[in-house]
Amino acid sequence: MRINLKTLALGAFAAALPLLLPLPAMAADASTISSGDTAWMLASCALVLVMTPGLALFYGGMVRKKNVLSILMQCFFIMALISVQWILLGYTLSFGPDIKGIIGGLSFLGMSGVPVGDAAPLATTIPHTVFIMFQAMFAIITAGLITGAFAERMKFSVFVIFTLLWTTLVYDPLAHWVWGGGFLAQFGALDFAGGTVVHISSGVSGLVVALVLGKRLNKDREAMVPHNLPMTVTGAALLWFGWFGFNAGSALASNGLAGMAFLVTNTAAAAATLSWVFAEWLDHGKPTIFGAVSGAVAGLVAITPASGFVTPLAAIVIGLLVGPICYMAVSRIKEKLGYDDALDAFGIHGVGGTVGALATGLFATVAINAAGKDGLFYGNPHQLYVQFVAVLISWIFAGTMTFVILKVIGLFTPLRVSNEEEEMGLDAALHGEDAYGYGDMGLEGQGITG
Amino acid sequence: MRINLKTLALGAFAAALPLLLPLPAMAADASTISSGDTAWMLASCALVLVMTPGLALFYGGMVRKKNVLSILMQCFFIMALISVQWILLGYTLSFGPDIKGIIGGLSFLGMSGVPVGDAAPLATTIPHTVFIMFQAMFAIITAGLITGAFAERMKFSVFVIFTLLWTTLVYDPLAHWVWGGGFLAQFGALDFAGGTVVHISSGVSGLVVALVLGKRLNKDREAMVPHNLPMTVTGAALLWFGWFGFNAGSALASNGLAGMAFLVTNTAAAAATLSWVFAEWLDHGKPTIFGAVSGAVAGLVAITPASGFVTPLAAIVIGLLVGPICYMAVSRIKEKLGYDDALDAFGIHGVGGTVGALATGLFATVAINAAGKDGLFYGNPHQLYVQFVAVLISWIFAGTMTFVILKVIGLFTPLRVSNEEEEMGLDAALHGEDAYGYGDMGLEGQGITG
Amino acid sequence: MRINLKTLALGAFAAALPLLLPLPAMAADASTISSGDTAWMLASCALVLVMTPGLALFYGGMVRKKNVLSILMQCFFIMALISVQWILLGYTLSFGPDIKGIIGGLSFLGMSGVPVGDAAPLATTIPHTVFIMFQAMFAIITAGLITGAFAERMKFSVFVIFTLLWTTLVYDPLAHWVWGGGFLAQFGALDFAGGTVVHISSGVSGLVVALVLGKRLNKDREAMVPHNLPMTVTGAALLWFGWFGFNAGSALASNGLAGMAFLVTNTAAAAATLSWVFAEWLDHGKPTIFGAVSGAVAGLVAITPASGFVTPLAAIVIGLLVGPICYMAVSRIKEKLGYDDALDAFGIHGVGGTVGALATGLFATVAINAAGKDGLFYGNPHQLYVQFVAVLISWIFAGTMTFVILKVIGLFTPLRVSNEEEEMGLDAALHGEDAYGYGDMGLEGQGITG
Amino acid sequence: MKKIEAVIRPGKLEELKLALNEMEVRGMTIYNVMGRGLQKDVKQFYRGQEVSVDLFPKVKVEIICRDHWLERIVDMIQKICSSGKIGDGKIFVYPIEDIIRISSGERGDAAL
Amino acid sequence: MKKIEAVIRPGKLEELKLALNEMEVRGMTIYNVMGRGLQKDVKQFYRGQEVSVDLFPKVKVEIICRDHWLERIVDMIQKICSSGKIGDGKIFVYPIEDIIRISSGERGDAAL
Amino acid sequence: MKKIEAVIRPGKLEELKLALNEMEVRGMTIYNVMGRGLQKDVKQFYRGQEVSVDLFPKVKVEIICRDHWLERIVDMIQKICSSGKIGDGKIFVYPIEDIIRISSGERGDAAL
Ligand SMILES: Nc1ncnc2c1ncn2[C@@H]1O[C@H](COP(=O)(O)OP(=O)(O)O)[C@@H](O)[C@H]1O
Ligand SMILES: Nc1ncnc2c1ncn2[C@@H]1O[C@H](COP(=O)(O)OP(=O)(O)O)[C@@H](O)[C@H]1O
Ligand SMILES: Nc1ncnc2c1ncn2[C@@H]1O[C@H](COP(=O)(O)OP(=O)(O)O)[C@@H](O)[C@H]1O
Repeated sequence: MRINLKTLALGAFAAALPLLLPLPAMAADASTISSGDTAWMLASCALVLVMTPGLALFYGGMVRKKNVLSILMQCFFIMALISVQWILLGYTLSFGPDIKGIIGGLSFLGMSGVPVGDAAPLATTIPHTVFIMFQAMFAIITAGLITGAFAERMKFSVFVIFTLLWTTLVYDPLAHWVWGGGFLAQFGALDFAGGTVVHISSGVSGLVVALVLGKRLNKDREAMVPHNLPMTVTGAALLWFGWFGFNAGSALASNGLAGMAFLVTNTAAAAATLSWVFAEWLDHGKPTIFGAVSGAVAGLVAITPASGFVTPLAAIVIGLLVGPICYMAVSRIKEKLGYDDALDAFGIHGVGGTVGALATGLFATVAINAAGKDGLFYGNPHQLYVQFVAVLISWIFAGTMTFVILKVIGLFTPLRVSNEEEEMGLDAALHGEDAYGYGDMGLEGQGITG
Repeated sequence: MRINLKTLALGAFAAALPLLLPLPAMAADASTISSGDTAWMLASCALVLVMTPGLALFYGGMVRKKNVLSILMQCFFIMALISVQWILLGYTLSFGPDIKGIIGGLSFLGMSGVPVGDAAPLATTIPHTVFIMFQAMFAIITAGLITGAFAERMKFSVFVIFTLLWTTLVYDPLAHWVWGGGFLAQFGALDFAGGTVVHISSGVSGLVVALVLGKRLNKDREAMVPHNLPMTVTGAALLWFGWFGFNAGSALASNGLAGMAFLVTNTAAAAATLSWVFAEWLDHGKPTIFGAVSGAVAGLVAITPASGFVTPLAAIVIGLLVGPICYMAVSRIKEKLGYDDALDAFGIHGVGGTVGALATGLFATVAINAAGKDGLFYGNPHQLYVQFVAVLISWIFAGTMTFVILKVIGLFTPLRVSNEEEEMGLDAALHGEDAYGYGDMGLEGQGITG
Repeated sequence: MRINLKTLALGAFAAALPLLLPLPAMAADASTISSGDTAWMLASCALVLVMTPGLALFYGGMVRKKNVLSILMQCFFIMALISVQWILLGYTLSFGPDIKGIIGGLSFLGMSGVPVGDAAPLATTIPHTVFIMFQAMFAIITAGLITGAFAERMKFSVFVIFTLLWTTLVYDPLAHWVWGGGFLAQFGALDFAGGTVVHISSGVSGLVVALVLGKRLNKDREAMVPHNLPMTVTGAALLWFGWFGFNAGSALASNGLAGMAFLVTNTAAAAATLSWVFAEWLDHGKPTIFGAVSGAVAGLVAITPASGFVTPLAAIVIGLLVGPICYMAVSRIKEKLGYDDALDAFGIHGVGGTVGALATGLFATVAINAAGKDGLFYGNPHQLYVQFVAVLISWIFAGTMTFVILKVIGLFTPLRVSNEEEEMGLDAALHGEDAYGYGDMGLEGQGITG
Repeated sequence: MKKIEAVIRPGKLEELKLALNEMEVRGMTIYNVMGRGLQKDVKQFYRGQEVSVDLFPKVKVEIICRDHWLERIVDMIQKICSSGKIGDGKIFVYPIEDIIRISSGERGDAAL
Repeated sequence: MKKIEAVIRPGKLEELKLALNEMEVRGMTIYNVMGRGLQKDVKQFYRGQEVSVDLFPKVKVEIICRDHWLERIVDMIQKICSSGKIGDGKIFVYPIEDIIRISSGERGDAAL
Repeated sequence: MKKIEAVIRPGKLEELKLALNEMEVRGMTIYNVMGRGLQKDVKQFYRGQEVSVDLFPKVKVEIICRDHWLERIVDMIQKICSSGKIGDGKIFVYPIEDIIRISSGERGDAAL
């Protein structure tokens, strides 16, 4: 069966070969390109790329020693898989010429019709190639976020197929709807950097996967605590760092709006860190670093859709709100409902993204972004309604599609590893490797003979 | 008592709420803004931000296993606490309209009067928001540097209050004096990127805290060696990386001066790495990686005030000098005087910053920066005198203020953890967490039951 | 003897002092400088700098616990050593006025004749200082790559001398030939970002060092497995991240070409990750993270010379090819030939660089870069011949020079550590340090008494 | 008094702790070990290089108990930790001559 | 000859080493263990999830000594490592049949 | 039955495993320890602060065997692990009263 799936996967790339024929037309340098805007966007591409390894460390530190490599592998593999999918198919589905508001046309299939010098159709001051890269990084990190929900128990081959299908069938359309001129954009939904497209979609999908897969072995008997919190903190730092490219880069230019997006992003992350830490401090008496980094990420998630539309003080409020809300979600609600969202992909991205998307409907103001809208607090209740609808659609679409995809894959193979493999740990069982030298005993030559 | 302090801290943020009312005026895009300069400054903001996690790893690797999280927590929490303080109060105190050369006025309180499109009053080619962010990162890292001195023994609640007071009462005024048009600027002191404001202030304050707190338990009996040097090296690398934004970003533009600042920064770090390593190699016979990274940081510290004023060859000399000087400070003088500057915040930042500030008075030349001054070696001995005075004032101001702040806090609560807590380790005692799974035994489920 | 070598090394720096006299001429701001291009190049300098610590972690995770610091030390020390060498001598040898196509003249010796405001002779839209920095980072990482071949057994003092001589006698001339207007440039060889100069030169030299030094102790009896794969993955992530500066920065501008270079770089890394993983999956049945990161680096290496000349689809093909080829090289050929290229500097950089340099002769097209050439697939077989010759020359030059340098050093001192030192581990034996607290036992105070 | 040394699968530790708790057996000392025996080797791969692992992570549980407790504890360990598969581990029983409780100086049975 | 196994608080190790040194007792083998006993659980929190820790880091010190040294060493360990609080640890004494010094092949007392 | 505890240099483990394998001795339990004895201190330096290390990493190999195997195993350990230099380690032999194989419940010699 595994072979079978491998063949499937390999097929996907074989499919690319015919595409090798078409060639980009001769370059025609578009005079509209600004070297300053391009410089910031190039830097932003790099910053967003590094978020995925950041996520890998953030998640990797949270799992048990025996599964850390499986986490790193999933995140790293996504960087590879989605980068190629994006070039060949994904980009054009998301940003090709709009077809009935539903999906993009195939004019950029396999990067055909992307001459080197052209400006991006949707951002005329930067090269098309840079816009493609920037968007590719979003598709990558989004797929990565989901992995936190099914950590420590999914088969690798299933993960590969799932990720490929999910990005193609869930992310690409959603990105088109919101950013590619699709119907949600036309409907007036505000999502500056991906509250719905990135965080709600991944968080809700993660919840569905967690429910379909079921709990990890012994989850109820054993406390499964992070095996390496410094690793998690390092990852969170890279996320915070890269998020500046994510949000401020979404201005698609090097200007005041980018500056303001940068400012509110940092502010919301900070406020949420404080509010999460104080919340747990008051709740159980200890301020934790795990809480601090979780709060920071929650704040970054919540400000993402709002980052180009709100004021610094609004960012503080959003941050102060989302911290305790996500803390409750992961410490209380999860317990209650009893699903095993292993690393809280839903608890932080699903919940935080929803908070942010709705908050955008409250705090958005044209004083910050003339191209934006006013929110409820600026006399436009309608925007809150619009945001609500957009959130609802994202929830339903991501949830159902994910469920369907899993069920289909389930027809071919079990989704979970065997109990023996789970007991042994995914690193040794699936990848034939150990993270820290065999059993971390550090015995000379790691107690292994060639 | 702790509750009491928590309430205090919480109060500080409650105080922010009224500020929620004022709203930035309508944006008016300043035609002076350069997208190129803005691009480099946005990148620089991200680079300087990442220095603080870098510092967290740099310091975190140096402590014992049982205290690594307390270090990471302090650095990470500072990112949150000072980011918010800066938005609400700090920025306007430092860079608001000058009041008698002493402090900035409140016109930017809570980011009021910061329209999205405006250029920065003090850097007219970049957006005001970007300037605010850039300066915020400096306030953050400076507070972070001090923590190295009181590592492994300070109460977390005390740390929170201390940091908030220190930044407001020490950093903000000092930044105004030197960069905000305060009296030291008027007096002609040269400090390109923060020799006095950042390094002397934090280093000297660290020394005072170390003296007030006293030594760590068993310091005299046990050697306390780094628990994870690769972590320290990783942190040093992030510091070196981020320091380019710190120094070259201080040109506040993307031009030849930024390029030269970048060049001398890298050169001084390199030269100091070599000189520290060769110094210890000749001294005790072993070239160490711990020495190499310490030398690099010492070099980066020393070049900071000089980075926009000196030539590459001068940078080599500064680097070659500061390495052995700091090596002596941490390996000999500390022993002699017997204070427990745990991670050498004073030994490297206090000493190195002083060396750099004075060296600026020797090597500065208008050939590099027409807006600067000539130093002693270029026929202007007066500049050395000016630098000396600036250093002296920074030492005295930071030292006394820190002492006062600690004594005041001491009236409400003990500054140190109990011996039991110190013995147990701050991670478990204060934060209720373990860095590497319980006791790093990696027992399945980490030997913990829910 | 060691002292003797130290003196030698120290001498090298003493030699610099006379250079302290000459002073850069008065700055004359060149009107050609673009703040946008400069912004991206400043960012690129930082990105390429961070590749070396990335390499340190990448390599450091692969060795045994007792040698990790020796790896970190070598990489970090190179950052220092080569930065200084570059300022004083290296840059002018590589990029000084061409002398008979062989070497650069001494006009930039010790940064003389580099006024702060000048534009770079070879890149008139950015400051000279920025160009110097950018090129310095290349010299650093190249020297770093070699260390993977002689890991875990070379004397540190020998390493210092070897690195200094190798960079001066091998890298500097080669850089001049290809990028400094030397004979290979005149001959028409295409190398956008360093397939020959960086990867072939370091890889082949590494192979020679490995052969001269011989195998590690017990290599045949014990399997020497990575002691910390998450560290290796973190390093690989930093390499991928920094490589954007390496390749896209090699456009020396912030434009469409940089964007395309960025795009193909990411694409090739992704494709090679996939092809390596699928290759091993089919070969031995397990997809590994170690394979994934190795594939990514192989892809980055292969696209380096091609990155400014080929299309995204060509990048996919190059990536799909290089993965399995390098996998075979490290898993089969190395076994067969039996040399101990400890961390596969040759297997990945030598082999991958050769694949990339030749592939450039196949896939290059003026549609991407008008300043480039067409390759075989675009009707110009001659270019493949040119590439082949350039590869051949790089192999022979790097190989012989390295051999000679080692033999000369061998006249003064043994190149390898003693068996006792190797058994004990280089960290304790050469550097007098332990990476994870003594023996990673984490005993309170690490079982050490002052 | 006897010393019981049980080498078990790491995954069984929590269950065993709970079970012994119910018997009021709390005192124990635990550490990670690597074990070798009849359990057959596992293959790992590093850059295609095959390495066969013959040491498996186990947990050693040491319990010092009064003689008449011995059988009950041994039975419980076996009951909890036995999966019937090779690699479950072994229990070793040793004689012990004396025990001192450091905090109080009590000796022998009293020290437990 | 006897084998002394002392389970102590990690913080006491250095002091104990110094004290034994002064008695000319140098030989010892040490490793980290996790201990469980009367010492009461400690609470930890991960994302608000409470976990109660019932295994505490201890250090085990093994000293093989001649019979007539036994009491002196035991007394010293107790003297140094006792804080009077629960969790100080225990000392176990076992019989040992033979010792071989690998480097020289000496056996019995001579091997120490 | 006997229990053999050998404290050896980490670098010798692989060779020892191979040698014992050829004698059909497969069962063993291994862990890292830190050892102290006649081996003389080593100096380390952290920011110029000298620390002298008196604990060296060793590996402890535990083998439970039938009485008549004792000498053969001890000899082999000594043969393989002896370099003649101080620090090679020691072999300790202890009595053992019983063995239970968890998976099958077999006791005594049968459990090996
Ligand atoms: N002769 C022995 N001496 C010491 N430890 C042993 C011995 N035999 C087995 N062990 C330990 O018991 C564990 C399980 O033994 P093994 O033979 O693999 O399975 P089983 O317990 O079913 O016999 C081994 O991993 C090892 O730690
Ligand atoms: N019955 C036992 N068997 C093995 N080890 C024990 C036993 N009882 C206690 N220990 C060890 O001694 C340590 C201290 O025991 P504890 O009961 O917590 O305090 P005290 O030493 O004051 O009695 C424990 O952590 C454990 O490692
Ligand atoms: N009296 C002892 N009790 C326990 N372990 C010991 C004793 N003496 C030595 N050892 C162990 O044996 C190891 C080697 O002993 P050492 O005296 O250093 O060299 P040698 O084996 O040549 O005598 C030590 O590191 C320690 O682990």
